[in-house]
Amino acid sequence: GTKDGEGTKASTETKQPEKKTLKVGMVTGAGGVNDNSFNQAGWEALQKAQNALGIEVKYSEAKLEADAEPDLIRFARDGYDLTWGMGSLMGEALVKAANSMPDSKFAIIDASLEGTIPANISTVSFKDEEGSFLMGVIAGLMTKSNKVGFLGGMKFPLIERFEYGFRAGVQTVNPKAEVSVNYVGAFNRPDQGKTFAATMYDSGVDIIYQGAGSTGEGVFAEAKERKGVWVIGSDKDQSYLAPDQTLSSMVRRVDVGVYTITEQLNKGVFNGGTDSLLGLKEDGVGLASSSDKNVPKDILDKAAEYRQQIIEGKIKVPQTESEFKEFK
Amino acid sequence: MSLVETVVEMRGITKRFPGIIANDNISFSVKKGEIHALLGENGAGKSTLMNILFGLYEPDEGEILIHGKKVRMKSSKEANRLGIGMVHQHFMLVKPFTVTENIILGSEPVKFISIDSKAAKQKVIEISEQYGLAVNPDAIISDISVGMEQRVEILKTLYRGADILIFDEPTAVLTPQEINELMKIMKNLVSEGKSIILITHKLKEIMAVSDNVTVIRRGKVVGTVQTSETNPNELAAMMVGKEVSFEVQKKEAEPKHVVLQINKVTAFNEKKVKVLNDISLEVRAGEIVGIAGVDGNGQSDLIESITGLHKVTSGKILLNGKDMTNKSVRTIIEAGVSHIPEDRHRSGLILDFSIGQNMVLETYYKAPFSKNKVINEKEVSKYANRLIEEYDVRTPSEHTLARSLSGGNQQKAIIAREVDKNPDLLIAVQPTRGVDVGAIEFIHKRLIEQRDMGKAVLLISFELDEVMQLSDRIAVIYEGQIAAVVDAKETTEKELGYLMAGGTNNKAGDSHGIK
Amino acid sequence: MDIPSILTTLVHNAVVYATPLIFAALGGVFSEKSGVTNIGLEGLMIVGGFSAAVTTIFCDDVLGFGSFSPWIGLAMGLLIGVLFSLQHAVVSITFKADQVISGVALNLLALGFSIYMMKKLFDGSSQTTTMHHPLNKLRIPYLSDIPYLGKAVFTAYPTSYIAILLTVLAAFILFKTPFGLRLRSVGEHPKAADTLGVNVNRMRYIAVLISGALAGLGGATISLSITNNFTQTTVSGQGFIAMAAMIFGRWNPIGALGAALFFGLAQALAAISQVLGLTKYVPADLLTMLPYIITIIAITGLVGRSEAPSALGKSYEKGQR
Amino acid sequence: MASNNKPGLLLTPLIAVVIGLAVGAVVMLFGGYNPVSGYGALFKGVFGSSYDIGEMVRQVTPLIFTGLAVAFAFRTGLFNIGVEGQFIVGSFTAVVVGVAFDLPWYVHAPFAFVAGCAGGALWAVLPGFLKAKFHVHEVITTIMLNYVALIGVNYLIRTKFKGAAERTDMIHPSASLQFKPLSELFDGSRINLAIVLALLFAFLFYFILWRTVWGYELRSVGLNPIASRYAGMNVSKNIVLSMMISGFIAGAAGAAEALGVYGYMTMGATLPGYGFTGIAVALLGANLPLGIIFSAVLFGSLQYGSNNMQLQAGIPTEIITIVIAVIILFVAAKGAIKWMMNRISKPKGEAR
Ligand SMILES: Nc1ncnc2c1ncn2[C@@H]1O[C@H](COP(=O)(O)OP(=O)(O)OP(=O)(O)O)[C@@H](O)[C@H]1O
Ligand SMILES: Nc1ncnc2c1ncn2[C@@H]1O[C@H](COP(=O)(O)OP(=O)(O)OP(=O)(O)O)[C@@H](O)[C@H]1O
Ligand SMILES: [Mg+2]
Ligand SMILES: [Mg+2]
Repeated sequence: GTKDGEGTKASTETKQPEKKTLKVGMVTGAGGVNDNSFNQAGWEALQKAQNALGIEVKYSEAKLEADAEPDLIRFARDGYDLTWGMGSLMGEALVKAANSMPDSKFAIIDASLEGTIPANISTVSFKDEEGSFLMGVIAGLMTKSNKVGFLGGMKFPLIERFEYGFRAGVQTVNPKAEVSVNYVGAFNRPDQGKTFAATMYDSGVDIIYQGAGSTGEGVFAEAKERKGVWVIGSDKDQSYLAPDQTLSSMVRRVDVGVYTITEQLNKGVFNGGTDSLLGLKEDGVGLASSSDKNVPKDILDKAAEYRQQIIEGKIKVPQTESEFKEFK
Repeated sequence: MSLVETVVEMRGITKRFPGIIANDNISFSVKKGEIHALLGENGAGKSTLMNILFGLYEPDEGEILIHGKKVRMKSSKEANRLGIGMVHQHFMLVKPFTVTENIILGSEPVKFISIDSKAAKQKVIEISEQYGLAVNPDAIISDISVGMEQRVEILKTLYRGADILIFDEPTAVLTPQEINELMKIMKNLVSEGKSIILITHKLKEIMAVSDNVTVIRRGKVVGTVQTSETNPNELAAMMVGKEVSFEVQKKEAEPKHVVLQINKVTAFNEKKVKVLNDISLEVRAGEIVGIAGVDGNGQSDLIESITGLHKVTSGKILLNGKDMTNKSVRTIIEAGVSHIPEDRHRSGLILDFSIGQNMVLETYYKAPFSKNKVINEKEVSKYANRLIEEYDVRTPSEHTLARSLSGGNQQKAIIAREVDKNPDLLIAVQPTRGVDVGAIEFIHKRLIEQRDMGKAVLLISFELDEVMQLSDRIAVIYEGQIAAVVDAKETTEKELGYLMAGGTNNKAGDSHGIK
Repeated sequence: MDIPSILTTLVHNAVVYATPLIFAALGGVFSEKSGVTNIGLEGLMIVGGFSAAVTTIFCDDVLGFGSFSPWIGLAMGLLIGVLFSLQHAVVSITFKADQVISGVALNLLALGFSIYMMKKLFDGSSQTTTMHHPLNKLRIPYLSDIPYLGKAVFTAYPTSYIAILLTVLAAFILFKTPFGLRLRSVGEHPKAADTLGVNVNRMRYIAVLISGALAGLGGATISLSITNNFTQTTVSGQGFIAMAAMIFGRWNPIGALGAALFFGLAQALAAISQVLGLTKYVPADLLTMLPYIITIIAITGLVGRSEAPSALGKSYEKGQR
Repeated sequence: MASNNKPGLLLTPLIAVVIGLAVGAVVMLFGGYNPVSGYGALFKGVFGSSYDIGEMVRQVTPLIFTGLAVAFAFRTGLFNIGVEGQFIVGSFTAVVVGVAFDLPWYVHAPFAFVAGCAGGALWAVLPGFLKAKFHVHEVITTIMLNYVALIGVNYLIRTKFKGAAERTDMIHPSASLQFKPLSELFDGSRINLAIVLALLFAFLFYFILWRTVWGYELRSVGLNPIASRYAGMNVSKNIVLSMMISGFIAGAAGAAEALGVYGYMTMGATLPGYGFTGIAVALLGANLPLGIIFSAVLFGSLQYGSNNMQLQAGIPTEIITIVIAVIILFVAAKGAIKWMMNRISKPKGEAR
């Protein structure tokens, strides 16, 4: 009997004059809000919003894929104004939750929800290929052996954006350089990541760009034991894993995405039904700030130039194999 | 002073198991240098008593004196220390270990930190020579004969310096030759001043070697008698509580048509050794053909070939004229073959099925036990209860797990199952192994009954007595061939022994084995 | 890459990958030879890896032990492995619980404990920080300078050498010493051992604790030499692969070593075939699958009954038949 | 089944649960959490609303299936660690049928479900066959095949069946196991017809194993293959059959998840984990159908409720993993509870 009434009341209040504190929830994937990575970045943004905007925030960790939907719905039922889902794996659950709780608002990061986005969902996704292109530029210019490598976790569209963006970057600055592309087949096998890295380095690759989750930690471990080889990280600044071997990291500003949308809602604005695609231009992706430690200034300048060209639309970075072929 | 020392004295021993008093106030003593036999039906409590003496069970009441000193036997370690050794009813050998390893286990000679295998082997050879117990110290247990396993068990106790030896049914699995050998060994051991407690169901053995006999029935001592002043009939009566007849009563056989015909069959084992060599044999309706032979001459391979468990490479096996060569086990069973297997635990029963379920192990898929693939429990119960009744299987109910029945009753259950299928050919392998005289009598009667009903019976037993008493004809198997077929009434133990050892008689003097 | 370098890389990587498996599989051999099934290897590796990482980081960052820290970490991995294996011993030996259940519970307990502790210690994080001083590869003087061979086998983590030494030691203990004879007898025929005065349950306790120590070392090896930190995915299934290595190696230390190296080689092969560009002809996924398929083929080729200890999985009760 | 010892049969698990929760409470206290609010949140998380109850059932459903799958193999003397892989293949084949065909629901849903079951069964044939013919230990083959299934299905999804991003297309609604009235009864939760199928499977499990000729043979071969061979049974056939049935049930678990909960299949980064939990569920349930249902409910509800524990009381969900482990331990170690009860009931001096 009571279930309908409450939900309706709770969500009309955003435009009410006497403003209640905004309540924002977040459902993270396995690994939780301290995963040193994706989920953590999102949660930290919410915490920042809590301090800066005086809103109320809470998170819940969906250990299994199946947990996401009830967790999202739980927030909505508890009267949260906005609930974040972290990661594309949660896309379907988010849509279902949004459909069954039409009076609540949801947002998801790292997913564009191909097709029509329900009006109570706002999505944020990244132009990973653009950031990866810059990594390709750095690698292409830094390689001594003219052989660089890409190590992916699993081969699927998201990671392929990393791959082709990177390859486009390398090719643009150093057409002679060869890119060795490899996929471990898992995001959770640092041991195999290490085996792959060792093999790649042995084969003459001197720079590896990793887009392999915790599998990629094996690449850093391997690089640390060698001389004259480099790693490029992803997602966030990973230089702490091997400070002397890390050239750069392709940083995705999950925090920016989460903060921006949360902040907007606090002002009463919610762009439901739309996707915010964050690229270099929006500072959604970019170089880690620690890049100047091991990358010479002239190369960083070069990267900055390309960044500008991409922002201006002079270069359209490929995302898929077919786009990459055309890019050539 | 003049009395011989009493080495073991058990006073008022009581041991209860859930639902049963296995030993009820038993008193029992053994003197130095004697062979003291312990006799009783299956489940009378003999093994339990000895397990208590050996420290495997703790008695609920009573006390034990060894060499006149009261002891508390908390574990076998204690027993070993007190010079008690036990050869168990079911051998306690570690199959993948060598003979030497089995003997030294628990008190290994050590050099630095590793086993001094040279010294160990030396010691084993020494003792084995001293007592005439021939073994190959380097052989792996799983490769040796039962007889040698038995000797290893004895060596284990001697190695530990035991002077009180317990033998729990040591002959149940031995061939006649091995039994004779064991008897000699026992005599030899007592002459060295050791004392022996012997459990056996074979009264002949008791009469042959023991000095005194203690009989137990249902956990209580019936009495102790001097062997020289008793006879098998008296002993049997003491233990069962009624007269037991040892004579197998049977009429003259009236053999009819050939049921089983084995025609020049050759087969190899997994190690590609030829185990059946062009063997031929016939069994007719209305006769019992016994197979005599030293273990390992192809008996089990022959049975396995007949029953479809083992593929043959050439030759033919016919049943009632129909070709059964290399047919599936089920086809052969359905063609009218019943098989009482040698090892009831390994191949005769599903120990964790109820006795009722075991009764339909070969017929569960047929009416009335199942209909449309659904088992009819009622019919199974009804049937099982009838067999339990008819074959005198002592069990609380048909729902009791086969595991908890005594060996003799497990055997009776198998016999009931196989006989009641009303087969044309009944194969009985060691049908009375380890069962008491009462049960033996019962089983023998059933086999004769089958013959008289016109069934063909093929009997394999290592007990020559049994073969000679039951069979109408005896086929002697030697190195995968039938060395001779003799008339059971006319042959002698001596002749059979000669044939079993590879000798030839005039009837079948042509073949193999001489070279 | 020329053939010798390919082989060098293969062997070198195989050894690195195999090392944790060798430890854990050896642990499995001890436990199972004594008759105690141990599917808790995974859990033991998890606690080993976790405690090694935490200890190393603590010794380095807080106590300032520097490059000595991972050795303390290694020791701690061993110790905590023993501690957790005690659970398996008590439950399955003393209380005679089903050994598989106890092992499953051990896996859960280890995972729950490690992550809970990690969250407590690292401020809610489900991963430790990264070690500054993990184990470093050892270059054996002179030998490591031999072309190819030097890199293939004489440049390796100290743990790899320890693993190989322990394999030899384990084989010696199991097959040459009274202790080993008794341990094996207890796994084959506990009652026989009991009648000869061998304390069955005590032997099994020792064996299970040894397996805890070795599997703990295995887990520690992963975090100290491969990942340089610990997360909930550090071990992810290696314990089960180690179990497979133990069975594949027929419950023999040398066999387990061989099987672990075989898995390592298969894994290294999958990597090198991709790097060498085989992906042009075969999908990468298929190459990733390769190690598992090779294993199935190999073990099928090695026909023959498994030589599991006969009393494996059965708890021993005195006076029971 | 054991009816003579009812109180003891129920008492042990009950005490085990109490001990498990007590241990959890102690761990919480040490961690600086309030166990009362923790367990309050847990309870509320499971029974707080009809939605939660429905979701809890949704969580329990695959565990009943995988528990039954593991138990079936155990009952016939085999250890199927391959439920994970069979689950994956089952999900995949069910989704493929759900996507590729467009049929009336009363044909489509059963077809897709059975296709999933068949996929699981098929995936179990190889280990069964290798065990029967070459004596290859099924533990190794099933572990290896788990990874082959994971990688292989990912490959097929990516190359042949890709819908949006890293998953397949949605199945047609006609293949779905979702049933509006049921879902609405539980306030829109994802409870679906799979729970009915799971209970049906539990009944069939009992019926086949204990009432039919096949079950008789399967158990017989599991308990004593040699005697079974002597009795004329085909041991090899039964080993393969047993693995297949186990895989069939595992496939059903995968199909139920795919058709009932998601409606699509995602490329998996790791093994789904239901199979491993299934081992614990089976063993805790004593490999009996009713026991498995109970233990699946216990596992599922604790797991599901733990999410709320974390949300409301901020307690790490790993606590529940520890609680579950302790419960398993004490159920398994029946002797331990007896021992403790003796300790408690007997005066100290007399103990032992
Ligand atoms: N471990 C046990 N648990 C329960 N009951 C037992 C146990 N051991 C023996 N019994 C009971 O004690 C009785 C005596 O058994 P015991 O083994 O001593 O008989 P036995 O005289 O050696 O028989 P057999 O001639 O068949 O060897 C049995 O009937 C059995 O019911
Ligand atoms: N698990 C058990 N539970 C209850 N009683 C048992 C159990 N195992 C054995 N027994 C009892 O112990 C007694 C002796 O067992 P044992 O195996 O020695 O049988 P047995 O009659 O001597 O058979 P065999 O002649 O084949 O050796 C049996 O009578 C049986 O009733
Ligand atoms: Mg006995
Ligand atoms: Mg007996």
